[in-house]
Amino acid sequence: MSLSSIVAHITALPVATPLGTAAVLAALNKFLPRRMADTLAILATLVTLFTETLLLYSVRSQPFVYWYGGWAPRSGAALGICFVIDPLSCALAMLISVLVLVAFVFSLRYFDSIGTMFHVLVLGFLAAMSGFAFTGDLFNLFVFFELMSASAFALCGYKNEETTAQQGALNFAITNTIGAFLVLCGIAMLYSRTGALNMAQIGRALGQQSDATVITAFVFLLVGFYVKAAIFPFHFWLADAHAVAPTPVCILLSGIMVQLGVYAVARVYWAIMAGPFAAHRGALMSLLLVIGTITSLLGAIMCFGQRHLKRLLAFSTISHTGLLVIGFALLDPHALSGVALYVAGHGLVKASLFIGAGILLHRYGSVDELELRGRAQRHHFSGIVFLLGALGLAGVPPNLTFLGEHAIDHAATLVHQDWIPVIFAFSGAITSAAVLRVYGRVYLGWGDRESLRTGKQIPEERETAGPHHRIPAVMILPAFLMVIAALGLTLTPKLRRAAETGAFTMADTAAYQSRVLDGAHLPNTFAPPGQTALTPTLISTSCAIVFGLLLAAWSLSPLWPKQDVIVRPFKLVMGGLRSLHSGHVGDYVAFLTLGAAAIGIVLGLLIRRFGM
Amino acid sequence: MNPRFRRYFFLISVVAFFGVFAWGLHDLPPFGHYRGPYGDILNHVAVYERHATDVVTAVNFDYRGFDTLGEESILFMSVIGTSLLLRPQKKETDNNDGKADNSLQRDLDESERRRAPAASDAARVLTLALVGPLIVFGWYIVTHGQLTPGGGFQGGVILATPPLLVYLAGDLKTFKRITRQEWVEAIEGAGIFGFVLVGLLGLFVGGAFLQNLLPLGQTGSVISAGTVALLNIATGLAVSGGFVQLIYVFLEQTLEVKLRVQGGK
Amino acid sequence: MSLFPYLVAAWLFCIGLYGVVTSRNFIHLVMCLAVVQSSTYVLLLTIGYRIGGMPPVFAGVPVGTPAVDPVVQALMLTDIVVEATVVALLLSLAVQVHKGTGTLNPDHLRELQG
Amino acid sequence: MQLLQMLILCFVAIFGTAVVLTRDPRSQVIGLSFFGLVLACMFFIFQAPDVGLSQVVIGAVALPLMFMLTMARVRRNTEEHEARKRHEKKGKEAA
Repeated sequence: MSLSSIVAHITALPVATPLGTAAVLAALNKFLPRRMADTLAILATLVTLFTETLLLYSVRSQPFVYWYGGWAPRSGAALGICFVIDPLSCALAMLISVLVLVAFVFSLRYFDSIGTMFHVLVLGFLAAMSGFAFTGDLFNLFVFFELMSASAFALCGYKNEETTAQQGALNFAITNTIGAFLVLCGIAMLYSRTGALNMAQIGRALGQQSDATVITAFVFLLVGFYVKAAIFPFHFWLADAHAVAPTPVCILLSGIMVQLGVYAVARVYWAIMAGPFAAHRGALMSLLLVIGTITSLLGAIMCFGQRHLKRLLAFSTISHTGLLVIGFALLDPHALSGVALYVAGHGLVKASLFIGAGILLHRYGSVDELELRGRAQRHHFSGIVFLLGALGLAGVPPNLTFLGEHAIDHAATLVHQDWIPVIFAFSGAITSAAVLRVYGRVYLGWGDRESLRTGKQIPEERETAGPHHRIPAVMILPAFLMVIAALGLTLTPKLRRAAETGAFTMADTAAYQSRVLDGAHLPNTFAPPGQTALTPTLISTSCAIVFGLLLAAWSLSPLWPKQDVIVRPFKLVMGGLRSLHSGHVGDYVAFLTLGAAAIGIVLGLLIRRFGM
Repeated sequence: MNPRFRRYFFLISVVAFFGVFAWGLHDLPPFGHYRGPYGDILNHVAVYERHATDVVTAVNFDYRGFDTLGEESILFMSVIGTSLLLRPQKKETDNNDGKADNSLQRDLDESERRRAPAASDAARVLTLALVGPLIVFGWYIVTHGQLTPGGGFQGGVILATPPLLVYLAGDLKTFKRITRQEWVEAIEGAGIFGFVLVGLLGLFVGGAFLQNLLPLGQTGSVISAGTVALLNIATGLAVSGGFVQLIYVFLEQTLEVKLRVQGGK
Repeated sequence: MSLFPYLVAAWLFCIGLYGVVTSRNFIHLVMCLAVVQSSTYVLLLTIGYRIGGMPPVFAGVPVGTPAVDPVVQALMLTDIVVEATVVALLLSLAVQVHKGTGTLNPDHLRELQG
Repeated sequence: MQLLQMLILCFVAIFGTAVVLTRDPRSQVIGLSFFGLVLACMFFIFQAPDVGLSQVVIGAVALPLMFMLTMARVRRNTEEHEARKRHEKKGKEAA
């Protein structure tokens, strides 16, 4: 027996282990001491991570398909549910496990003991995200989507003393539930057309036909998943939810859950829609490029206008997810490999930045930039997280984000979209400027207390118990390890190559379909070798960090215009953007409806009327 | 946005959205002409392969059993989530000392007592008499899932109703005793764990997670369809535990005073 | 005529959304979400229906008799569970919001603006 | 047969609309439980007894129950707020 045939047997473990452990923890809720629950939860996460590492190792040359209940397809028709294990899904699942591990380690010092419920929910979240990454069945994707939502809603409202947390969670829950219904409608339409739920089978049954049903179904799936990914105009819930969730939950929401929405659309596109949209790539590409660009710019501008640290980071997540959509919009495997690298780099960096915010909350009882001014002057050590994080957000080499951006830039020049590096530079500059400004004000005591009255001030209570005069190692260490990993992984040889292999394998629709439906043993698809110029990306990222530094310095200097003398148009724009983010769930749902309708109409018109 | 503007803004959007939806629907196969193949294949093979006469149950617990594991986990997570969200806040538990608060408490108890009339004896007897049949019926639905409509989920919900009846009969003490959190949580966890365990046994015995590992039995008998029956029972446990806890958590919200007073004596 | 059942699904989706957007009470809003969800029931049920088909239960009926699609019914069972759980979570969040602010009207909650 | 199906679909549409347009949650929850029953009928008419059974136990019983309990809790909250206010007043007067 070869290694891969042994490893195939453990495919179910990334879902079964966390769920089984969660069940045990819930059943023994009242009897288990806190430390025991911590240990069990961390052990389960480690087992999951180890399994996924083995899986990744075994698919380095050839992906495999795992059928639950042993129901292999018959003459091209799937009867059961399958997991498709390929390099990219394994790597994604590993990233998920790593972040969950970090969340558990961080929460070792978490406040009031409420039994094991926190652990149970996070383990459920882990199982949902792993299943979401692996599954090859459209309805199963929906089930894990909902499982992810159910755990995330509860985790988000964890601090039930704070009314803002409850409101944020409520907005999150309502918009995401409507997104889930849209996904389900899309699935129903595809099922009615093809009589299949397996993605490969749907893709094969659709072939090249792209009629109204297929387009609408794809629009519904896209919108549903992009609600989760917080893409404009569906992004409103994210800042509300992330600003108020407990820090370990923020790590998971911002670090990986949001990006899974982008992943789901990419998976659906390459497994199902690559055929129907083969003749209409131009239409889809222009639509998604526009959406991604708006999201990215909007997120960056809103990010800079915040004083609440977690809300600031949340808007930065929106901005970077927009960049991911731009990468995906190129519909090219090179760009997809870039997106994968960018997800990893951003996940690690953003998680450590949230930990940085959590440390400030632990140490000084606040995450308000102005209140914190100069208070951390003697703790430069933890400030390094913010510095390195800002470099990561700007994509400065040797960060993983730099590698990702490079691959995306390369793909962009192939299709003559040369403006994309500019967007990357802009978003990188603004978001890193915001983080650098926080560093300058909090750790160096620069700037004054008055210059940033605009942002929302949300009271936030301490989350941690115990002595507050020092920072526990379980908080600071993971943050450092992650920012260093984001730097160090870039230096591992062949990482770029491995990502390309993963992306080309995922994007090889025909091979995917025959692997799943015909049981064919096909090796990974390898990218054609070739060197690409680093120059555009180097220029873009150095612009980003230089402008970021300048902007941060300017905003902390006395030269920064006071609120009342800000130029009128800018004030109007900012005011308008702010009032859009009203915190009113009715507005959010109205925008969701408008967005879904607009995307449907634009895509339909582009394809039907203009023949793109 | 003010409410008026929001309404008009939404109405315009939703008309467009309806248009997109309808445009997508008009290309669907006409109503009443299901074309298959997924459902038709299963309708043909499920009875022979699984010895289950209810194909829906065979799909839920065998062909697409993994979905059901996810579905039960959704229920499980949201029950845990609900009890997490509705756990007593600090300020609610802290205000029991001090004279003023005590008289406040008395006031609240008084209004509570005025609102909830005691159940009459006849109503109590009738309600409690339903408990036994309901348990039998719920169990029947759970165990006959593979034969007739119904199964672990529907039966599980029915099995969750007797504690509610006990409460309706006005017997708070018994209600509290049979809905002890430890037990309810244990039943719920056992259900989910049982599901995972059956799946893992399938992995070790049969070769794939959730693979059938029992003899299929005689088509049409209660003990048939292999693991389907086991998974039905596990689901029944998880669902009944989950719903009892859900009802308990919500009831507790309205009855905080009552339970606190009775528990204190 | 063959489009009518599907349009009912689309109608329920839209009217439910209307309720969600214009709602002045979170409990009302959650019930409107339940209506949106019922649209998915109608859609799933009608796409799997076959005129003259019997239920996919072959107790006392020979296999091979035309029957409606069992798969959509399995999906709907999942869908119903999802509904119950989402409603439970949303209601508990609404209760907490009311505990903290004393109101259930989204128009009165403006702490998250900007 | 066809007619019956169209009829029940019309009912579903009408009841759904009514549930949305009823603004008072207390009457709405009754509407919702009727809507649940109509949906269950629809499932039986469309040959889905399994789903119909679940819908009866969930849509017509469990959901309305949760809604009613929530509303009872909300009412209690309001009373508690008012009682607390009255007490503060009394305390001030006594002082």
